[in-house]
Amino acid sequence: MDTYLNLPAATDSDIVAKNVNIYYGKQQAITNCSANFPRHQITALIGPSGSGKSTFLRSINRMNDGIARVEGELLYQGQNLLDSRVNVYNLRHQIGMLFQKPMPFAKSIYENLALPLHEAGNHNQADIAKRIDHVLKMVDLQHEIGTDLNQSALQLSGGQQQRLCLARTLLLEPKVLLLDEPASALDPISTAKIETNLLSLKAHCTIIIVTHNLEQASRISDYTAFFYQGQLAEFDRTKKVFLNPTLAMTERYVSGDFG
Amino acid sequence: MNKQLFNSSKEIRQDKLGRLLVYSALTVVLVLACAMLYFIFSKGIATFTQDHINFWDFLTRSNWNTDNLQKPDLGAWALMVTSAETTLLAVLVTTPLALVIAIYIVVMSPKIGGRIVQPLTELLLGIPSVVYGFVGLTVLIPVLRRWAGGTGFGVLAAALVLALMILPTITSLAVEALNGVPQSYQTFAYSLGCTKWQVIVHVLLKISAPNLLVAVIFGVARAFGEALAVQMVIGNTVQLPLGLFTPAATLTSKLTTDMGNTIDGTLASNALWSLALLLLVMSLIFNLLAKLVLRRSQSRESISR
Amino acid sequence: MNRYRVNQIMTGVLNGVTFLVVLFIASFILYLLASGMTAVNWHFLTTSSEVGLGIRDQLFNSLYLLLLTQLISLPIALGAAMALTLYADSRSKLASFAQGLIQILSSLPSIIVGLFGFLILVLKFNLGFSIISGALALTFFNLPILTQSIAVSLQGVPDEVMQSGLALGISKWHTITKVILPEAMPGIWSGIVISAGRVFGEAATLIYTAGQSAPTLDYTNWNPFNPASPLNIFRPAETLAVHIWKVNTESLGQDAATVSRGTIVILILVVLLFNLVARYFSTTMRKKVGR
Amino acid sequence: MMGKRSAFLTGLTVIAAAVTLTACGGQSGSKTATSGKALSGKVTAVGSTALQPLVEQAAKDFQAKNPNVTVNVQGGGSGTGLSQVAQGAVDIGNSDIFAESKPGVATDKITEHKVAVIGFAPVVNPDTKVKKLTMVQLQNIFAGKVTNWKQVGGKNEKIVLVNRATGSGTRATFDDNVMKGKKSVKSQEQDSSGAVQKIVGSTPGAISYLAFSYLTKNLQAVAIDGVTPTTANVLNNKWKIWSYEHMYTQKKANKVATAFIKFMNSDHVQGELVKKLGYISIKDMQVVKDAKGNVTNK
Repeated sequence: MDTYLNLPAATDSDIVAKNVNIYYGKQQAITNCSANFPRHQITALIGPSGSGKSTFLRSINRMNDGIARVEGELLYQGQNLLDSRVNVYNLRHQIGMLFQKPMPFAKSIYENLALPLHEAGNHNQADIAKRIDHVLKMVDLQHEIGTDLNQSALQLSGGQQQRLCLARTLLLEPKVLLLDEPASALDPISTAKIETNLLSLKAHCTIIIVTHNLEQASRISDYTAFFYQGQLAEFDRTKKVFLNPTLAMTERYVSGDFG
Repeated sequence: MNKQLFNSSKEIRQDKLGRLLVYSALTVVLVLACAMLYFIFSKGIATFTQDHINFWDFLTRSNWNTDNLQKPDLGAWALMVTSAETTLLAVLVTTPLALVIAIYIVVMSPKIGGRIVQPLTELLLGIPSVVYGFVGLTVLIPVLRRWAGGTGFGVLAAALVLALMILPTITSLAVEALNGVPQSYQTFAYSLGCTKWQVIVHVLLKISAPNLLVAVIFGVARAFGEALAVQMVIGNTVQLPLGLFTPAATLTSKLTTDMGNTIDGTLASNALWSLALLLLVMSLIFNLLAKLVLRRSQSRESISR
Repeated sequence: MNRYRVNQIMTGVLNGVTFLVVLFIASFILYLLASGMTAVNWHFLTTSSEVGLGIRDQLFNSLYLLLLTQLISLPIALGAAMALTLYADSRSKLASFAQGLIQILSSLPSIIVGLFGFLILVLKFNLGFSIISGALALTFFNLPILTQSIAVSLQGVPDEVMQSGLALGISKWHTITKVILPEAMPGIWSGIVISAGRVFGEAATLIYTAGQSAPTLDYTNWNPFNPASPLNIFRPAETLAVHIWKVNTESLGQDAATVSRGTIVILILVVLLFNLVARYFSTTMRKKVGR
Repeated sequence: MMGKRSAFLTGLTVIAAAVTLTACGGQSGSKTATSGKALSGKVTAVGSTALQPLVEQAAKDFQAKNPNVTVNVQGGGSGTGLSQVAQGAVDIGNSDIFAESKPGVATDKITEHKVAVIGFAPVVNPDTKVKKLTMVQLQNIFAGKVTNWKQVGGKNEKIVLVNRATGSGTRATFDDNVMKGKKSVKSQEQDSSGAVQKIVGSTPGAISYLAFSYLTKNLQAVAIDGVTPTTANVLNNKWKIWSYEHMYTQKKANKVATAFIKFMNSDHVQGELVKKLGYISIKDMQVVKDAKGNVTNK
């Protein structure tokens, strides 16, 4: 299969993939994927269902441990994060991830946000309150939920729940943020809010987002990676991919011929 | 360089502790299960290895005579047939009722169903089997006697007592099975103009059929293993149950009746453990059956998808 | 006949049959209660069977045995259920082997569990006819039931909850204990109480392990090592269910029927209480944590 | 949140504690303190359910006299009692039958003590209108040769046999004293006196046999060959269907067990308890029966 990869410099990238192969049992989900994900930029992973983009994304913070076998090298700030000696928990503190379904814990809003901090060893009440306040502001939830942080997180609307989850991920100040179709279950207004949040987060976060929403990819991302049948087919600046893709296949996908 | 990535942390220690705890708990359960299986197996097999009873005779003959040590006449066939017959009858009586109740709880009136019907059926689970036997003896047997003559003791009495005992088991599993059908399927069927009855028959029952079958199999397993209640009403006679009112004996009732009177290590005792082994093999079969049903339905689903 | 007519008839049949069965169960339980109610009074509950016809000691023994059984089996069942649902790959050989074993164990007739307990605990480990023998034998009986019901409750928590916890860098163990377990708690709790009902009514397992005699207890003595103390785990203990069994099989005298009916009433009332408590707790909890 | 984990850990601790206690308890249970004058220790008696009420009551009085002694009385059946005492698993095995008549019991390891006599009577449902039978008739009924009550002078009604469980003490006594080697016809078997009492009392045409102490108003006890089933007739062997209640100890019984057996033969037990609970005192018997069923005068 033809591929066209216009990769940004590895030195400017937080995550560098080198010949990554991923297998579920005997079945290969990702073949020979190499890519650089530039620092403090948003990279969108697009492609039809089953093209392996989610699998690839999950490998970046080792969520595939015990589920899939990942070969090759995934460098995070120069370190191969696939190294078996890597402490996945420390890794996940630095590389956060948000999933498709809003999944707040069945607890109060406060507990949802305080738990990760407690678990990370932060027991300073004042500091916790400050951080919670800060992240709620970042995701624009504060004026919506008011001051009552003791209400159940499950009572929030779907969009609010997802932004709460985003806030929860941001608490630990990750350097890299992985998002797996974070807005696919949300209404357009909530989606827009999340997108706004992401654009402002770019200042101190490297963001990689899997999305089926091509408009979303074109709206917010700086780079776009097109996955097809387990391979990274095209990687380029978003504008280039959407306006003038190199491969015919990419062209067909972004113009909506298949997907 | 990001040295921190390689540092150990309390999370790693917590995980080690957690894995240790849960796997040791699982080990305890498995060791226990294996110990019991081994125990029953080794004792049950002694009848054939130590006392040289012909295995085939044991399965096919219908007498139970351990007094004559020179030529013991031992056979579990009648016991097995009776166990199967009582269980089958009980399940035949209970399954339709349990299904109706489950449908009522899930579809007709979840509110009354959840608040009254289900708790009431589950209450039956907590009543000890002695009590079922007691009521069977004092209420059911006289009724059967008046109705059909004879003594009243026999297969039918046992089956009816069992039917009541397994009602909660099948009902609650059936409720679970029906609840397992996504609500959206129902909504979709209603939106096509289906009536409630059509939704029940063509959507709910059809989709949950394998799980309902599993519910019945578990009911069968419970009925098969029940001892005290059956023993009180079945009449305890080792013979082939030719009619519904023939006194008979099941594997478990024989086991319960005789166990205290045998000497550990003698043929009479070993033969009873062989019955326990038979019971074990039967529950193994029920189990495999349930698994098979589920697996087949799953593979069919995945093909149709 | 059109389908609307069919629908009308069939829903009528469904409602009717349900009503009849419910009526039957209710009258069965009411019959048990009514026929024994006359035997139940304060005296019946507070005297020892050794001096009068009371069941004070049996009631205490039942509750104490239940408590010990659940204390022993709960942590093990919880751990085993976690191992099966949250640790082992559900398709793996180990998991399906373990599940099969547990399933078989749960369908063993209780008399076999009792005899196993007798030969192993009472004789081999020399624990004698005692509460601890009884509690351990009941644990054998209870473990598979409890493990299965806890496993079902844990499976009810969406997988994504675990994912979210792990992605936040929370250890798997703490994700389980602090997030998944609280969320599964309503289901676990009702599983515990339903299994408690079965344990409470279990007789066959106990006849050969905890024994059938209820020595008079001294309720002022709370030293667990004193033989007369109710807390002593090495004394024999007859429970309510065993008492019913014994009274019905070997008891002398005209009072046997009254005693057994009265005991049945108490037993049913306690089980009923368990069910109500379970329902109350799980609904209030579900309100708090339900998804 | 911490509560959950601590509950879990507490649970584990409890198990550990239970195991530790168990280990200790096992030792203290088997050891019998012999120092000092006061008798102390623990005795476990297992077996016959027919003898259980007597031993339980005696044990209570014995403990009242010896506060440091625990006597633990359990049922389980004569077979259990015999095999466990022969294996040394318990101190005393209660049995309705001679150990010699049970194959598989190591009789050389145990010592027999007779503690009471039980008389058994055939019982029928009163509606059969039968009050007396001959021994041969009784045999024929249980052998299945007589199947209707009118054949033995009763109502025209089918006979419903209720036998006792094979191997039980009561069945052995009945087989030895009534059937005398004849084979019983296949019939319903019950393993407890309570069940037999209920079944015969409520089933028209039913016949079975029960210890004297289980006879009630709704059952008709049957006279045999003109002899009525009474204690007085048992004493001189006019009434043939009776058996000893035995308590077997190990050859080298411990002090407490020996003392308890001695207590069982004391005037308090033989004179008062035995009668109060419906047994017959061993001391009142005018005859002796051996394991083979031969009766001689005392």
